[in-house]
Amino acid sequence: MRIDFEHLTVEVSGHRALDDISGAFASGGVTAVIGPSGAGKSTLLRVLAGLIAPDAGRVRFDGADVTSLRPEERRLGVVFQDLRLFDFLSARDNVAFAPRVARVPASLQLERVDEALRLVRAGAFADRPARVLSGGERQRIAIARALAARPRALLLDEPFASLDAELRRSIREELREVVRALGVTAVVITHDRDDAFALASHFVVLSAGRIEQVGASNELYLHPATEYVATLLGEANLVAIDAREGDRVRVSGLVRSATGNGRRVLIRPEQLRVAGAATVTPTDGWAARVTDLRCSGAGWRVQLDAGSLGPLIAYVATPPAGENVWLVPPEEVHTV
Amino acid sequence: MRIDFEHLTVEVSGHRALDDISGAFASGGVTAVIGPSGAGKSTLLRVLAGLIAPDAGRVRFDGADVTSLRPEERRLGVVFQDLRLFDFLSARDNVAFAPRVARVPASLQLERVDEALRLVRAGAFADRPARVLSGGERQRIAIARALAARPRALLLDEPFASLDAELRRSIREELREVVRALGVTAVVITHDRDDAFALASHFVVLSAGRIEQVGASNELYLHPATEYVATLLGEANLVAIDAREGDRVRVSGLVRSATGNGRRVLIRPEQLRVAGAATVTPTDGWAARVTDLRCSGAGWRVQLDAGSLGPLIAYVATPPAGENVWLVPPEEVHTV
Amino acid sequence: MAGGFVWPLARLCVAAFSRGTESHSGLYRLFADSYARRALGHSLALSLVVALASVAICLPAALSLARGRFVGRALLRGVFAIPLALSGVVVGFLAVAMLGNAGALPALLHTEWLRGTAYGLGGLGITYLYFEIPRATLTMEAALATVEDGLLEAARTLGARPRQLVWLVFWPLCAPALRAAFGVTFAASLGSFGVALIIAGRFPLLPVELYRSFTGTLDEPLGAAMALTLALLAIAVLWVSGRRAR
Amino acid sequence: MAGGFVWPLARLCVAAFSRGTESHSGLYRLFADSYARRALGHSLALSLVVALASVAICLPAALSLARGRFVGRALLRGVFAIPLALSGVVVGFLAVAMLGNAGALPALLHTEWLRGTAYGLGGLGITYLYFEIPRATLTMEAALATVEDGLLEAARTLGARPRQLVWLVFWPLCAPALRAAFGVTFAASLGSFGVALIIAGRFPLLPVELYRSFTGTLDEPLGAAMALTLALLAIAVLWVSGRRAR
Repeated sequence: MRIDFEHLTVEVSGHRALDDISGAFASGGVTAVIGPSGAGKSTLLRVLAGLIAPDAGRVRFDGADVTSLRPEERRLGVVFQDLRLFDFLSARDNVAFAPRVARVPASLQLERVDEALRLVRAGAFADRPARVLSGGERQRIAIARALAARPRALLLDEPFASLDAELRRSIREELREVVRALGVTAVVITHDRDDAFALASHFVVLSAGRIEQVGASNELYLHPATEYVATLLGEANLVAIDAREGDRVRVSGLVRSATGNGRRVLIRPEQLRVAGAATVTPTDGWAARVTDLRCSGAGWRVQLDAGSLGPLIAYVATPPAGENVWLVPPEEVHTV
Repeated sequence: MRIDFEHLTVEVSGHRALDDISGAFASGGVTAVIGPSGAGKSTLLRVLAGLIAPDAGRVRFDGADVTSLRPEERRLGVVFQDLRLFDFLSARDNVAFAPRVARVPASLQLERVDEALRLVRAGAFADRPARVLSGGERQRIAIARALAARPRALLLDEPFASLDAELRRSIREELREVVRALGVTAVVITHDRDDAFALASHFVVLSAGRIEQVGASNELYLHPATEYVATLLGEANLVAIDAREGDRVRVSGLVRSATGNGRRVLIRPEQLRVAGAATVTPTDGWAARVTDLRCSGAGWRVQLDAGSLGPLIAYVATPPAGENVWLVPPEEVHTV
Repeated sequence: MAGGFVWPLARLCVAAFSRGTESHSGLYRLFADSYARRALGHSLALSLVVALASVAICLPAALSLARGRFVGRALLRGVFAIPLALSGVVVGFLAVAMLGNAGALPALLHTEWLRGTAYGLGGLGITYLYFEIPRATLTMEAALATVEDGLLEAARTLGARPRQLVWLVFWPLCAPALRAAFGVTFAASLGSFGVALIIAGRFPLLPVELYRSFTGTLDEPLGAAMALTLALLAIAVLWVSGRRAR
Repeated sequence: MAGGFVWPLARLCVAAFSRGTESHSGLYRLFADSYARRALGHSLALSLVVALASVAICLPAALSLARGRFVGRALLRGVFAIPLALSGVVVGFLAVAMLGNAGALPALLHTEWLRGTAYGLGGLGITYLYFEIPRATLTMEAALATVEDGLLEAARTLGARPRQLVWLVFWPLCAPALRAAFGVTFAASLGSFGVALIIAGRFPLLPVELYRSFTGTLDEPLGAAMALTLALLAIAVLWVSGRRAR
């Protein structure tokens, strides 16, 4: 199901939590809504779910205006940040809640509940009371409960906020598989870029109630519209441009073709090639000195001092041999 | 200060939380003790801090036996997982606790407290009651409180467990800087490899109360002794060896020099070069098909199907052009 | 040490089953004698009515105290705490002053029918409510803290219609609170002595009869039986309601 | 609605300042009349001693209940809850049965000096302790849940010696609990009527004198003054101790 929102405005005690924003979530796609706390992410989710009526604007599901529809009529699956399990029920009865209130026939109920439990691998603890489950188990049951509603779209609000790093990684991958397998439209609210990249192919970046940028995750990663988006989505080397001629820029002696109209070049750490002193001639790269080198658990993270360019970061697969290196930026760079 | 522990054994209700382990934490170094929950990490920390008396074994600080010293006599700075701030005091008085009980003269107290607050950038909220602080502020105060004791070593037990991903990253970097600037011996207990790599240069891997492997972080990352360590420290492609001749192994048609004596080759995702179909001849690489490609926020994560080798993962700086690619493993590989 | 707290009760049991100078045990006579039985019945009926009324009346008050965000919430809570701080005998005094023959309430409202209600079952009920409503409200409020709007929202997103919300979510969440409030209120009413002694002139109530068994008849086995009955009923009700007294 | 709960108290104030048929207000006479003043003094002294004793005795019990991990903890808590469920008149009955002229305790211990203590200040104190110790223990236990071993450990790693632990960490953590327990115990003792009426034969106590002002002297202003004093003292003590009554 495609979700459109048009000119949404929500005021909370005089402050505009959402400020006339419009956009869409593609049918069958997974979109992450990213931004810092207070950007309006949760407000957007609550408007989509019908839990807040917007002060202005419309929400459409597959083109149909649902702005005045109550939450129970929207057929969405919502996974809340605080999970909101019914602690007085068993895990299974939590999952069965939606089929039950929808008065699905008992045998079909059983089938749907079992399917949802199987999808999140929650069979083993399904018959325990919800209140005794561990953090990871509660997370799984919250997802299963939303899935058992056979929702037209999934809305997830910081779904892993309460999990530790290891569990977060594994449940995130599981959720990714489930959502792809079901082909359900999903919107993930998060302030964590790892969550966003791991789950979603499209991003909506919110900031102070307004949309900062929208697009495919790799597009936003490599071609952010603003410095804010550039640093939000990953470590960023931002280097001042010396001169610009058309679509070519000169940075500290090197000329590169450039996209964007900014005054600073964005070079992602993995785009910066680190070469030994012998392999590059001075016109191909910048001289730099390694100031810190550490194994990052996904290659090496090199901290460099490149003189007037300032400190730079590079990610490399093998650590550089000496202290003095050449840095080679990519052929095409993006400016912000 | 150098910390040695020798033949430590701790039994908790019949179960060996620590099972005759020995090792050392180098003076001025930052060491991470990594392992899953229940591996004995916290027990080790509590023994070092003097909060548990070991059933057998000794602890030495700079060679001196401190096994029977009480916690208050060990002069360590401990940051607990649950922080354990004194909520009935102000943030500043929390930090002043150690100088106060040590009966440091008032003017010197003030100086040490201010210095500790400055190190963790906590000046702005130092005079608020501890109970009203946010998660990140509490974390900073807990670190400052430990630093103000002028400890001979810092022990940190999952120090960022209660922080969200973004805050975790920034406080982690700050802590790294503080610890390096002070040159204090530090031991970080964690189950999260990102924390471990970000903070520590040496790792002690614990598993079920025993030491699995010890060494520099990059050494353990590239040359793990066991499959367990290999997967604990990062994503790992593990490929079965076809044949071994001396220190050379053959894997699916390619011959590589190999370290380790295992039956499987470990190739880290960033070690696997992904080349377009035209650039490599069949004897240089393995043919593979891209099954999933996503921007990871630090380059691209490529999921590959390499036929009989099974599914593989590669991290690359630029995404491969087509679906069919060649995979080139590094010249030297490690086996586990 | 704990034994010291239980032993008197054991003694009470023995005394209640003893015959003293009579031909039957105190416990037997409590249930056989129509006057004593009436006192027990009155006490039970009064406690039941007061507890049910308190719970019913205080549910909205407790909900708004627990979940509302209004000015003066702390003040309201403070006001509700006042009657609980008062000794039963003070409340009894207030009851007579307000509802007695020269009471202020009948005078204020210019009604004759309230006059002297203090001495009847109705006045007793109203007086009990004066401190049982706050007690029930504050007890319930603490338990209602678990009724989060979030759970109701979650249920709505899962498709629950208003009536389903009430029965499938709100009720299961409130039930322990209601039970606790009922238990505390019932036990307190049952044992209430100060008010009963001052007001209950026209009909027997168990705590008052127990008191009279000392000062008047000196019938220890019957007194023990009444004391035991009061004690066991209060303990049982609190036990079942999952709430301990304070 | 809240007004309905405060209005009777306002009426009480007016009545306490009125003169009735006497030449002075009830409040003036309460403090001028040596008998009434003695009743007030007795009540205050008894409540103070009982509250202090309860708090002192129950601190170790509450600590072990709140933080201990021993078998029978739930049982012990249950036993402690029993006296709180009992009506004052039942406890009074128990006191006479145990400590009266034919009491079980003197008989058991073969001592003469305990015999009849039920009717003296000592017996009254012991009886009050019977339900105030559990009350103080359970009140304190709830508040002591915040005294974590973790904080003591943290303080030790920061170099705190045992005495510093007690004064800098343990005491600040316990103080609110001790204050709460004191307040609840003091207020409850002050207003306790059932036990006082049954036992306090030989000396005046304020709740009993208040009762007698109805049944005997019919001196409404003095009664109102006593009721007001009891009410305000209880409210004030609970307020200061930061604890509301249940």
